[in-house]
Amino acid sequence: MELLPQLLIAGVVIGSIYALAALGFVLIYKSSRVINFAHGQIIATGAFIAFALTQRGVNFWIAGLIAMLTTFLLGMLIERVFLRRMVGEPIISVIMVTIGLSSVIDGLLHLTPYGAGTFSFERPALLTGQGIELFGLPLSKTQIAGVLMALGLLGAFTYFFNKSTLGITMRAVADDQMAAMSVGTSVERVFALAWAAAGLTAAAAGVILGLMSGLTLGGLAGIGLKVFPVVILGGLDSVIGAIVGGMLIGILENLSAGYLDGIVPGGGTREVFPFIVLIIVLLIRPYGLFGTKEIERV
Amino acid sequence: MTLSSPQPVPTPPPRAAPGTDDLTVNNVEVVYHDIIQVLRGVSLTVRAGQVTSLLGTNGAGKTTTLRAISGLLKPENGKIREGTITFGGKTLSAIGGTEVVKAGVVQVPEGRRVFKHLSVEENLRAGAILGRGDWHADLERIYTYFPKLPALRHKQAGYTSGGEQQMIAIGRALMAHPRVLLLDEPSLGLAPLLVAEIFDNVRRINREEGLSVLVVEQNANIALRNSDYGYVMENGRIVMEGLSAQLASNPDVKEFYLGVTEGGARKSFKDVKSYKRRKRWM
Amino acid sequence: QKTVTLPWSGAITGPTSDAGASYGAGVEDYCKYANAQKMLPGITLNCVTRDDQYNNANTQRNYEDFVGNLNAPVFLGYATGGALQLKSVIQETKIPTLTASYHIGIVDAPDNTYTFLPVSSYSENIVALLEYVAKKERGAKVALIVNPSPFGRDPVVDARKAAERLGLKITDVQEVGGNNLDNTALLKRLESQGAKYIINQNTAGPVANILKDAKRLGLLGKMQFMGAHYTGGEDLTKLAGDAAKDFIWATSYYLYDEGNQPGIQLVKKIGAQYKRGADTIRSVHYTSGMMAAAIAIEAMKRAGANPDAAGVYRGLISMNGSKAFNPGFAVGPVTFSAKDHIGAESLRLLQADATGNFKAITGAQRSAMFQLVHPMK
Amino acid sequence: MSQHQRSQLEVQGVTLTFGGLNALTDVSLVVPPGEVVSIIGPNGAGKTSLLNCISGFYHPTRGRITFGAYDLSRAAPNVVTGYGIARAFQNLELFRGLSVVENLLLARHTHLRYGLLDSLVFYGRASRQEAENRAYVERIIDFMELEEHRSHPVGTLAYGIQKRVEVARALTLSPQLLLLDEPMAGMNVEEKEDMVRFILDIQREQGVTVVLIEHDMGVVMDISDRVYVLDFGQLIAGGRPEEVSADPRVIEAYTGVAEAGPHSAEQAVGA
Amino acid sequence: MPASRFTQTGNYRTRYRQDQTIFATYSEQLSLIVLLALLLLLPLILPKTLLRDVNMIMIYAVAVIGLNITTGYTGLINIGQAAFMGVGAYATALAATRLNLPFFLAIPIGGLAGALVGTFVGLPSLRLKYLYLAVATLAFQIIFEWGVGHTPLLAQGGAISLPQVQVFGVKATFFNHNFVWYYLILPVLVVMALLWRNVLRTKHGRSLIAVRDNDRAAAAMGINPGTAKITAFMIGSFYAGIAGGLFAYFQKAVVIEDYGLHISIQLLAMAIVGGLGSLPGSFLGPLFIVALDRVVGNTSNWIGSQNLFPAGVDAATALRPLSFGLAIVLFLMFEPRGLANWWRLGRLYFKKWPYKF
Ligand SMILES: Nc1ncnc2c1ncn2[C@@H]1O[C@H](COP(=O)(O)OP(=O)(O)OP(=O)(O)O)[C@@H](O)[C@H]1O
Ligand SMILES: Nc1ncnc2c1ncn2[C@@H]1O[C@H](COP(=O)(O)OP(=O)(O)OP(=O)(O)O)[C@@H](O)[C@H]1O
Ligand SMILES: CC(C)C[C@H](N)C(=O)O
Ligand SMILES: [Mg+2]
Ligand SMILES: [Mg+2]
Repeated sequence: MELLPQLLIAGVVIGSIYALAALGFVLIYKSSRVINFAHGQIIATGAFIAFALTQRGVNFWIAGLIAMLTTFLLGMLIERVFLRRMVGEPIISVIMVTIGLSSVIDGLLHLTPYGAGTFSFERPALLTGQGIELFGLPLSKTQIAGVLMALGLLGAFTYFFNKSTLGITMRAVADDQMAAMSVGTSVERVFALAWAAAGLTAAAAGVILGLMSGLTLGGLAGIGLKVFPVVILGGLDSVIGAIVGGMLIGILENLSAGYLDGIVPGGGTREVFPFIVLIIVLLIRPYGLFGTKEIERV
Repeated sequence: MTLSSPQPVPTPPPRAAPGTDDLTVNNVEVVYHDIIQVLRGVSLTVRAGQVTSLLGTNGAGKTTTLRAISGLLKPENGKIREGTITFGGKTLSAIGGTEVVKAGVVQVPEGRRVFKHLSVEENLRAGAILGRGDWHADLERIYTYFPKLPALRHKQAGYTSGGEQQMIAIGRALMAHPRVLLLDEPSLGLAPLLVAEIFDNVRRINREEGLSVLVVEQNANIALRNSDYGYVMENGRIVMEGLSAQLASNPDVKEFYLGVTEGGARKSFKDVKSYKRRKRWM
Repeated sequence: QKTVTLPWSGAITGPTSDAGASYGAGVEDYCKYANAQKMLPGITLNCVTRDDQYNNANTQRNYEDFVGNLNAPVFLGYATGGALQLKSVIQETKIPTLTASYHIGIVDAPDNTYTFLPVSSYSENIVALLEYVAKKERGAKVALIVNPSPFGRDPVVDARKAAERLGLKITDVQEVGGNNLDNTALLKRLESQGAKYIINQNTAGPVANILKDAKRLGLLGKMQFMGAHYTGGEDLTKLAGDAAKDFIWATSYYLYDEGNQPGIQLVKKIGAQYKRGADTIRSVHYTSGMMAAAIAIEAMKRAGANPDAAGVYRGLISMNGSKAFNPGFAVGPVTFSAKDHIGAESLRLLQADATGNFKAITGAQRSAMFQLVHPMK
Repeated sequence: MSQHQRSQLEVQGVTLTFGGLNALTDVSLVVPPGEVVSIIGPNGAGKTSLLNCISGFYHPTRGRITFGAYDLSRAAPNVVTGYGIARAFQNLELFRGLSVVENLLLARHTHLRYGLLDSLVFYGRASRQEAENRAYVERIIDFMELEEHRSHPVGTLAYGIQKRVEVARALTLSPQLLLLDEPMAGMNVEEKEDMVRFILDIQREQGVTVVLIEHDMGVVMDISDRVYVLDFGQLIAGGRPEEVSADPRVIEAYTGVAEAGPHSAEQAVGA
Repeated sequence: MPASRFTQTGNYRTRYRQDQTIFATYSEQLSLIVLLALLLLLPLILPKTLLRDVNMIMIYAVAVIGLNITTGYTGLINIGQAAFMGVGAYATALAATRLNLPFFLAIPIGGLAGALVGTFVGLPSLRLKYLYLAVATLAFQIIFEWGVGHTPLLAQGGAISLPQVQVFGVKATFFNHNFVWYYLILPVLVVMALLWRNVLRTKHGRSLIAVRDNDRAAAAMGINPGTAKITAFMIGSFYAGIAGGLFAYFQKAVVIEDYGLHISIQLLAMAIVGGLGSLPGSFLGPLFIVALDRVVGNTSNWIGSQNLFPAGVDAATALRPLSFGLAIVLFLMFEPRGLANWWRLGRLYFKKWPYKF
């Protein structure tokens, strides 16, 4: 019976991509308590920038870096123009702004040649050819690169938030903006930085996704929604939670596709099963697996 | 009660002309939401190296005054409409909160507002201005002032007691190496022993580091005892000022802020002046 | 000179607009071309193509406008959902309707007097693929992968019936929608069931992802992937690249590369005339749009000087026997009758080569089995 | 406001644990009806936690709390409120976006006895009771001298005023037992006098029992019928004010000096 | 009482009961009557296709009032309102086709079904807060769509046609469909709005707002926050269910696409653009979004026909998400209280007219 280990491995692979995509959510949430519905669109933007560059002959890796840099700046710009005014507004309004933004970016991407239709990357030399096989499951080099990239970035950000002064400052801002200002923290700069970092990770996720499944606006942007159960399951403000949540959702999806689908007529249970588990987990742990419990002392 | 009554405002004792290290608030008017005027021409000076206290009734505008100085009005939708605030050659009223902190003026907010989800040590680190100085050394310095804190360094600040939170808040502010510390009701909700301890510490830091302090207090007793100079605020105006000892002997201050009768005896709360109100309770 | 409205409502923008935009362009261009050619003597066509963003309420609104205000004698539709929702209204208003969705339920009872499919249904596509499988390998194991929507689920019932009669074993029916980033689990399970033929009813995107994963897992040689009309074509090769190799596709249309076909020559000519981009002209959806418009206009022509709805209906159901209509876009003639509401039932199976070009592996044929499992009343 | 049958609050051997930390250890005390009972003790001693246990926000790990015939140990906050126990919070738990009037109207919730259907049609019962309660609320506003703030959003009021709204709101519940958690924090002496007067009026004229947490020893000593002292979650003293203030353990843990009559060292002004 | 009750500029009420009235001054009452008369005559003035839009706006308004009840007044973010509409629509369809009930019974059944399911879905709100709850509603939306697709009774998401209705002997046909339904939807909307307006001035309405603002304090007021939240979900999804039932008949058939996630998002956008937690906003939001959609639809048709942009650039497709997104974003940035605030300011202006201040 080698199906189970294979399903688990495949779950981990896709899960680490989810985790990477989720990281951007968490970065923003952790510092500003904003949930970014436009994250999928930023992921798509990053992927298409990289793609457009490779189309013009730029080396794949350089194109990827430039894309990350661009979305870094884009994140900053979005914060500056749209989110900064929303500081102090109710959470639902801020969420809705990001929903609006997702729509705006969608529209803007439709103004490029990449809005409709489907494209795929010219695979760089490093990622072509035979990957490795685990428990009889062949994994492509792209997948392996994706997992490594995801784990690397996630590790770096975990360290950053727990140990660096800037990371602590970012958490402080999320905790109490006014108090953070009172000690001279520029809340604006912290937000801008969070958005920028989220943008950067989004491009990374976008490029990997693009390599794995091709580039369509709908597909890339759709990840923004997919990542939702991931961050909620892991706990919205936890980088570790993003990793674990991503892996769990990836594995759950695969287990349900591997076993449940055979039982349920029509199948397609991978679309709903993670959500059902998510609700059950939330009922037991209302702040997700690793989320910070609100301190409520009356 | 208003103190701006017939009672003549005592002439302030002679003081030297303000130096550049004095924080001066000059005729400041503040409005919230563009319509609610709260400060109506407030002027005061925080002398370099001195502890200055600011007393006043609820809603007089004390917190607002501190916010005006520290640049924290904006998030509350407030504005300085008139007047200037200067310190160390800089016009604080013209710069943002971050710059004010860099200029050396740091506020400890009302109600302490520690970062609840951060550990005590992280709270302190969050106070360090980014990229300035060695936070390790500063941490040790804070721990010498508040020896209770090291034991708590990894505890979540949200679960520490009121007094500990006040120490964390002050310590956090000190991490930025301020030259003027603005304290908003540090005694709020603290047990008597702790109030004394906090003020002892403030006094000590003031002496050892030459730190100027502006403290807003409701506990006029302890504030006047631990300050050099004092102001009394009513309805958005400074209505009285003087050396702390002088203020403490002012009959009005005695009655309304210190709760001492003419004769110097403490009034009992039991026989409070019910006569002042119409009783209409049922 | 009389003006008659030829209206189309479909997804020029929004979901599936990559297909819809080309389809709408085909309708519009052919309609204009008909005007330029004076195909309908004494009649000028008012060519209206309107976006409904794949939203049923918008489709209904457009329908009400076309029929209620513009007096259109025919309605060209697009999506499955919109068409199904409109059935009772179409029946009530007696407006002959042709849609881009080849969902068999559209022409099934009830309320099916005025609904027509231009070409063979998705169900027929699938059944034809099953017949092909049965011929190649008796008793083969087949799995179906369908889109999680009425559009995808539509052929499942007929496919099961046909498989049973053909002696094939359907091991599994799975729903897979967009964003299927990783199909390892699905494919591994199908493999473990021993399914050798995987038939898809979907759009090109999800199919391409499945193919790519199958390639990585080394399953392409072991499994034969196949699909109905909306799974294949250039969209698929663009997405799946070399993983699309050997994919078998069922469709009724001629492809752009078959330049010798009169229909395709017309597509090229009209496309050039109305300055369409290369991608649009190459798209099979552009051809399909033209086909729908051509059928409608032919029906009007047969209705004579006064092409009202009843006339168009009569024109449509007269298309059989020697009077069948053959515009050359599809591989067989369009035949309708009062009972037969499916136009060009002929279809071919095509297979992708290494460069992603689809080459016919069968001639034009009808699925005999389909008529057995889904007799039309 | 009717005089209900008067219930006694009894806390019996209550222990409250937060993941290993004992916020309260075996605390027992009684609050007889009609008295003003103060609870004092250093910060973090567990005073608020005790109040939370009484009002249903926390549930004791061990022990029992009863109010007359009611068992409060496991009751939810809204249920406890229904038993005639009202509470003013230490850290301002107001409806910050609502005006003072609206805040107080909310406190009438349990006194409005009509159903959702009455609400939907808003005729008869609903309409009549709403008008009566509005009148009641206005009387409280009058009594607590909040007229000038009545229609301001409470979030914009100064801290001290908010504290008063907090007490007013608790009062609007027409409780038998009023739990006040540091209602005078952030007030100067004159304002404290006002608050004391409100509290004494409530207690004397309504027969409302008051449990008061307060750090100002002057207030506590002057108005309490009985004082309990908590330290590190343990009850270290209890009794009449003058007994408690003389207790050396209390002096060591809390006040630091003997409360010798009206002239405390705390109150003396050092120059 | 001032001399004129028409131009009352201040509060001259002498009894608390007067404070409860919704339409206090004569001018307000008068304008209400004029408005109602206008609404009753509207179908005679309006072109047919616009009448259809008005009907859609009114149906959405019912759903948006419901969404406001959960999200606006109670603060429970609900990304599944379209699914609740769907529950109502399917229940109505089943009642009408399987039980052969007339529409005036089938639609309330839709409402009740919505309320029932809403109550159940609301249960997690007893434990979950903020975004965690929002995701529970999102999960419901997804499970709903999936579930319908797997239920043969519901045609697996394909169409369930509804019978034609007959009112006072008038049969709704294709040509008078919008006309007939206008007079059916309008009273439903008015009644639903008034009912909620009533609830708002009572303890039930206040307790929802209290829970939104501070649920701990609400508990201290004797309000059971759990009950309040569940009640909010129940009422909110009752409104959604009614809207779904109306929509089912109005669309003549129920298909799953009409109740998808994007509709939930659109309903949220309507609620926010209108002004969260505002009754007038619940009308203005749908009005604005539908109108915007029309304008943009026409513009993008025009752009599409002009060939203004190079091939591959799909400006027509771009326009709609761009304008929809920008409308939401700009509203939130510059008028976070939504159109309702303009409405309020406008009314204030007329109340005080001719005095500027
Ligand atoms: N954000 C705000 N918006 C509107 N008004 C405000 C705001 N903040 C304070 N005010 C008003 O300004 C006045 C002064 O408030 P402030 O907080 O400065 O008083 P304070 O002297 O600090 O009182 P306390 O001793 O109670 O803290 C009050 O009337 C208050 O209502
Ligand atoms: N929800 C909670 N979770 C964990 N610990 C808690 C919680 N609430 C209170 N505590 C802890 O219980 C102890 C008692 O706190 P409590 O607030 O009751 O003290 P207090 O006597 O009211 O102090 P203060 O005078 O500062 O208000 C403290 O150590 C506190 O950290
Ligand atoms: C492009 C289409 C007409 C097919 C589409 N997926 C449908 O609704 O059936
Ligand atoms: Mg203050
Ligand atoms: Mg306390």
